[in-house]
Amino acid sequence: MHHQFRTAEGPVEVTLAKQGEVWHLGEHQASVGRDGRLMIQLANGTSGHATVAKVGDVWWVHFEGHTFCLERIEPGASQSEDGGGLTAPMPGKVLDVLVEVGQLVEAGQTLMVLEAMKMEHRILASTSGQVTGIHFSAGEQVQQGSVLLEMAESED
Amino acid sequence: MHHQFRTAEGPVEVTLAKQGEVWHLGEHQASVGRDGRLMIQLANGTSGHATVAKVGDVWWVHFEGHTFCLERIEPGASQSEDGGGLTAPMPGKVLDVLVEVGQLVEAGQTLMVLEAMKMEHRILASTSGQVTGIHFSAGEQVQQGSVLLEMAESED
Amino acid sequence: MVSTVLVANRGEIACRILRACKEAGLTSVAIYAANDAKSLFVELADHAVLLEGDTITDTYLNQSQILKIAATSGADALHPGFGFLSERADFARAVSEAGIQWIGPSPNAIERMGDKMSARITMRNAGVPVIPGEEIETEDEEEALIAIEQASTRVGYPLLLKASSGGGGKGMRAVDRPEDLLEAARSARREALASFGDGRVYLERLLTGSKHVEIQILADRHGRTIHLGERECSVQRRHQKVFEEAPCPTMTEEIRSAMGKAAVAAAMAVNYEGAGTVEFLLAPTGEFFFLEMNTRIQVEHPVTEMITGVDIVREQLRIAAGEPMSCGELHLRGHAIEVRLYAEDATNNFLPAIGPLAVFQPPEGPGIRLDTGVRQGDEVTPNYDPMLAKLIVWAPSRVEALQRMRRSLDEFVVLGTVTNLRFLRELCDVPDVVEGTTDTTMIDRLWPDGWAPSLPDEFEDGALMAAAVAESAGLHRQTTSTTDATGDSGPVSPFMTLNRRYP
Amino acid sequence: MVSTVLVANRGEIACRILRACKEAGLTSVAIYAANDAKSLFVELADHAVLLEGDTITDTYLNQSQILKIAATSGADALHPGFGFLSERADFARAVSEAGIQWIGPSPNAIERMGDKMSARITMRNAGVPVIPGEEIETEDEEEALIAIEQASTRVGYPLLLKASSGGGGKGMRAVDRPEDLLEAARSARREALASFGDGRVYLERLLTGSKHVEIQILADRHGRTIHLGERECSVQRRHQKVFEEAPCPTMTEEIRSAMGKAAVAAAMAVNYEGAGTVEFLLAPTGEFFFLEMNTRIQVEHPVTEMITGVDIVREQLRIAAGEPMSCGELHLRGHAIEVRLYAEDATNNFLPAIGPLAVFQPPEGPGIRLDTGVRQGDEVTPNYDPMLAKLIVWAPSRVEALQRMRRSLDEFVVLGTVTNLRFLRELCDVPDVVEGTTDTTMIDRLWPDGWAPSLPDEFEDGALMAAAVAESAGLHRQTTSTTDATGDSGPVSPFMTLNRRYP
Repeated sequence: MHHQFRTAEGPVEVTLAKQGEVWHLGEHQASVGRDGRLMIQLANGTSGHATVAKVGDVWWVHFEGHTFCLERIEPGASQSEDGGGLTAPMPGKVLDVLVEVGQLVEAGQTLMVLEAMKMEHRILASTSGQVTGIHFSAGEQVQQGSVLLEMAESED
Repeated sequence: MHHQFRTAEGPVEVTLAKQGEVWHLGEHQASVGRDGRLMIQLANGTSGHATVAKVGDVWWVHFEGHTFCLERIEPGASQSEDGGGLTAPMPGKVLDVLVEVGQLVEAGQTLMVLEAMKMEHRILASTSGQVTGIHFSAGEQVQQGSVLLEMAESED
Repeated sequence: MVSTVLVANRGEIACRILRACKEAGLTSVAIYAANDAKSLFVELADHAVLLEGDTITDTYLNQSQILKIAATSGADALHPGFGFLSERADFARAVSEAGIQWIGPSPNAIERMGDKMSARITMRNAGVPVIPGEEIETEDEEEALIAIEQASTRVGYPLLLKASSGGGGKGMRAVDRPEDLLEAARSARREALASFGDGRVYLERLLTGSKHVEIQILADRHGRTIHLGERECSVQRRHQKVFEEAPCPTMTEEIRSAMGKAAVAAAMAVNYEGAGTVEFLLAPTGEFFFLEMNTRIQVEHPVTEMITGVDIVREQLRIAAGEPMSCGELHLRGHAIEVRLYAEDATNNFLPAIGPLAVFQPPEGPGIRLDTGVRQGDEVTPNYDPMLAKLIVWAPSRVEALQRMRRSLDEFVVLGTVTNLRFLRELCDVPDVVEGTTDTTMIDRLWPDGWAPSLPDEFEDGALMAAAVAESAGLHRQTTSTTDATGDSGPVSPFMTLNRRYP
Repeated sequence: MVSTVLVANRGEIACRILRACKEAGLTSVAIYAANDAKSLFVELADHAVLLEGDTITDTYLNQSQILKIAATSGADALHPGFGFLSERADFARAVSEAGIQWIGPSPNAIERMGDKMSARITMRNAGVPVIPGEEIETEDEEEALIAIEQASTRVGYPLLLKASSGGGGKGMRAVDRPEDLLEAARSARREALASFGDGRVYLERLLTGSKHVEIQILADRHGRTIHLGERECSVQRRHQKVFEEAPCPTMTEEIRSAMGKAAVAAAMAVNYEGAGTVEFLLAPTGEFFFLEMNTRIQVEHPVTEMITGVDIVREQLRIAAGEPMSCGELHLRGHAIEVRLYAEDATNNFLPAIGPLAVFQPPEGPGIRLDTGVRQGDEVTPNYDPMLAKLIVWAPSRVEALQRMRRSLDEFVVLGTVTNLRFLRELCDVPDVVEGTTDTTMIDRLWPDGWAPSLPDEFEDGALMAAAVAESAGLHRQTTSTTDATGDSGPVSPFMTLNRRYP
C-alpha cells in the first residue's frame, strides 16, 4: 500500500505492509480499532491511540495530544504551483489595500487588511519582492483561498 | 415516500410528502439537520429535535426524552410467524430447565433459567398452554434469538 | 513510594483510576481480556497487557496471571477497583507478598469485613447494632438448606438471603413467604457460587420502609481515620442501586454524627487503611443497623466527592504511598445525585441488553460529571456488567440537583442499545424521590407489575416520522469501524423482542 | 415574577442560559439567525424564532426585531448573555419600557459603567484607584487623532489604546513607540466603530508585569451586594483571555478583602443589580487599579462557580424575578481553571480558522465541566466569534487542577478544524503558569515571534502511519448529514496553508 501526503515540510511517501490484522511501516506497527481509532506502536517504544477523520483530501489525525493535517496526494496528480499568490486565509472583507502594483516590499510588510469574525487580519509579505498583481480592492468580499495579491520574489 | 415499521403494537405504515426541504406527514412536519438530527413539529404544537441512527433494519429514534426502536419492514417482505417460540433474550448459558415436553403450564410459570452477565434470568410462559418442544438442556450455551422452547397456547 | 500502578479492573472504574494515576504523575498499567482490546480503559493506560484466556475466571479473576503481569510490567502498586478481586484477601496477601503495594486495606481487614458473617460478629462485639439475623456457616448444600429453614423461623418473614461473600445484589433474594424459601435459597447459593466461588448465604430480617445509608471512610498510616459523611442509596432494583445521593435528605446532624462515629469505630476495629464504606439500614425511627463494610472503592463514591471536594481515588493513591491524606477539615456543600445508566430493559424486569452504541451523547454544562468506560461506536456485550456510565450532578440544593438531573437525562441520547435512561428520568418525578422519602422497597412497591414509560401517543408519531424521513433522506449514520456492526451477531433489538415475548 | 425568558444571544452562553432556564422551570425562547438554524442552542430552547436578515446587525444586534419577537413570544424577561446587546443601555431601556424584565443592571448603571471613560471618572470620584490615562471625548476622526497624540506624551509609553465601548480585546492596541501611535489609533478606531458602533478610544499607561484580576459581584433588590472572590485572567493573546483561574494564585486575604470592598463599593455606587464583574490590574507591588466594570455575565464565570458553589446564572434569574439571591455565607473551596478552546491557528498569530467539526470528543471524568455551543458534525463558520468551548476543571489544589487540565486537554480530540488545543496544553507546562506568576504580557514575552508546538519527530511518523493505514483500510469517517461537508466551500485546512504562506 503506497500513499503520498503533503506535510508542512513537503510531500512524504508512505509504504505500508500488512500481516494479518497488523500494519507495518518499517519498525512501526498499527492496528485498526473502533470508530476511527488506531493503535500505533512506534519503533522507539512509544505506543498510543490515534483518532482519524478524513475531510476532503485531508486526513486529520490526533496522536499523543497533537493534531495533524495530512493532505493525501492522489496518485498521479500533478503538484500545483506553489509560488507567487497570496491567498485569503478565510472568508472576509477587504478593509484596506496598502500597496500598489509594481511596488517593492519588504518581508513582513503589511500588504492588505482583511476583516473576518469581527477582527482585523493583516496580510503580510512572506519574502521581500515586487507586487505583480492586486485582485481585490477595499470593501470587496473574498472567499477563503482567493488569491488576493501576486508577488515576484526578489533574488537575494 | 412510503415506509412500513414494526412497533410494539404492530406494523405501522407511514407515507410522507416533501415540499422543498420540509417533509410532511398529515399535519406533522419535519426537516433534516446535522449529524442524524431532525427537527419535528407535530400537529398539536409540540416541536422538538429527534436524533436517529440505523442499526441493521432498526431505526433508533430519540425524541422528547424517549427512545424508540422502529424496525423497518422491507417492501414486499413477508411477515414472519410470531407465535409459539420462546427465544433467548440474550446470549447466555442454560442453568436449568423446569418443564418437560407435553407439560401444561400457567402464564407466568418459570420454564427455564438462563445465566448471562453473571445474573440469573427466568424464561416465563407468557400465556397458559402446553410445552411442545424444548431445544436446549442445562449447561448449553444459547445465542441471542435462539428459540429455547415451543408452546401451544391453550384456548381460553 | 509508588511509581507504577497496575489497575486490575476494566470499564468505567478502570478509567477513573487510570485518570487519577495520570493526574498524580504515576505510570499506569492496564490489563485486559481479548474482548476488551478496543475498550476505552485500554487507551487511557500508559501500558496495556493482554490477559490470556476466554472466561472471566481465566482473565480478570486470574490471580497468578495478574501477579505475573504485575512483576514483568514493573508495577509497584496494584489497584483492584471494585468487584473482581477487590475483596479477595488471598489476592491482597499474594500481591503484598510479591512486594507490590496493595491499594486497599490489609488482607486481615478484608477477611474480617469481607465475610459478611464475621463482619456481623465483629460489629456486634464492637457494640454497633446489627440487623436481626443468622449466619449459616456450613458449605454443604443439603445441610445449609436445612439450617436456613430452621433459622428462618427465628428470623421471621419477610427475610433476606444474602451471599456471605456477596456484593452488588448478586446471590441476594428477598423471601416473603416460607413456601418460597427453598427455591430462593437454592438460586441464591447457585448465583453466589458462580459469582464469588462461595455458596454460603446468611439470613437477615427484611426491614421494610428503611433507607440504605452508608458512610465513606478514609484512613491513612499516620493515625488519621475520618468519615466523609453519608450517601443514601435506597433506590434499588434487583437489589442493585440505581440512584444515589449525598447527603441523605432526611439526615440529621445527630444521626450523622452517631453513624459516622460507628463507622470510624468499625474501621479502627480492623486497623483499616485506605477508602472503605460502612453500610447501614436507617429505620424510620432513626435507629440504624450495620449492614456490611465494603473494603474497597464504591461505584457511588462520586457523590461524596462532589459534596466534600475530596478526590477519594487520589487519596487512595496517596495513602498507599504512605503519605498522609491531603484533605483538611471537611464541610459538606450542596447536594449530589448519581444515576447508573445500565444497558437493560426497564420495561422487562431490568433484563440486561446488548447492542452497538450507535449514538452515545452525554449531556453537558455546569454541575455535571460523567464516569464511563464506553464511547460512541463501542459494542455492549453480554460478557460483563451492563453498567454503561454513571451520571452525577451537583447543585447548591437538593431541589436544584433534581432539576439538573432531569435536564441532564433529557439531553442524554443513547441509540443502538436499550438502556434504563427513561426509567431514571421518570424516577426523578416520583413523589418519594422528590420528597426524599425513598426506601429500599420503593421500586417494587411503585411498580409491582413492572415499569412502563409514560409515553404520550404523539411522541410515537414524532418518532415514526423521524424514522420515515431518515429512511427517505438516507441518513444512515455510520460508524467508521471497518467491522460492520451488523456482521457478528445480527441486529439486536431486545427492546422489541422482549416487549412482545415476556409481558 | 418571571415565567418566559428570551435569550438574546447564541452559542455556548445561550446554551448555558437556556439550560439554567430549563432547570429553573422557566419557559425559554431562543432567537437565531438563519445560519444558526442547526446550532445546539436552537435545540435546547423550548421555542426558537428565526431572525430575519443576513448580517449580525440585522439579526443579533437588531433591537427592534428582537423586541418584536419578545412581544409575540410572550417573553416576560430577556437575558442578553455577553457581547451583542448585553451592554447596550438603550436596549436595556427599550426592553424595560416594553414591560419585559431586563436580566441585568439598570440602563443607568450600564451607561455609567459601560462607557469606559465615564466609568473611570465614576470610580476615581468614589476613591477607587484607576490607571493613569486620559479619555478622548471627541468623535471626529481628525480631532481625535490630534488629541490622542497630545495625550500620549502625558500618559507615556508603553501605552494602551482602548475602545470606549469596547470589550473582548476588540478596538484595543498596545503601542510601544510614538511612531506607531497613529496607525494603531486609526486601526483601533476603525475596529471599535465596526464592532460597537462607537469609534472613541482612550489611552492608558500599559502597566507591564501586572496581573489581570477581577471580582465577581452579585446584587439583589433586597439590599444585598456581595462579592464572590476573584478570578485571575492574565494569560491573554491578542488582548483576549485564554486561560483563567480562581482564586488568583498570588492573592492574599488582605488584598482580596480590599479589592472585594472596592468592587462592592463600585457596584453600590451605581445601584447595581444582578451579576457583574469589576476588573483590576494587580501590580507586583500589591497595588491595584480599576480597569473597567462589565455589567453582564462573563465568559469566565464558571471558575467562580466551581470554587464558590454558586450558580451565577441561576442567581441572575432569581434576582431578576425579584427574589433574594439564594447563596448564604461563601467559602472558597479548591481551585478552578478555565481554558478557552478557539478555532484558531496558534502557530500563525492566532488567526481564526473554520471548517467542519468532523470529530469533537471532549474529555470526561471527575472535576471537569464543558460549556460549549457546538457538537460533532457542526460547521465552524466565519460568521461569529471563533470560541468553540470552555473547558473548566476543578481540583482541591492548584497543583492538582493543573494536572487535571493537562490530562483533560490530552484527552480532548477535535478534528476537521484547526484549534488552539495544543497551545492550551503547552501553556500548562510554562513555568510562569506552573508557578502562578503569570502576567498580562506573558504570551508576547514568551513567544515574541509566534508560538510553535514542541513536536517530537516520531509523533509525525505515527500520524503519517495512522493516515496511511486509515486510507488503506477505508476508514472514511462520515457524518450523517445529507449535506456533504465538502460541498459548499471545498475542504478547508488553514493550518497547512497558513503555515506555509505567512511564516
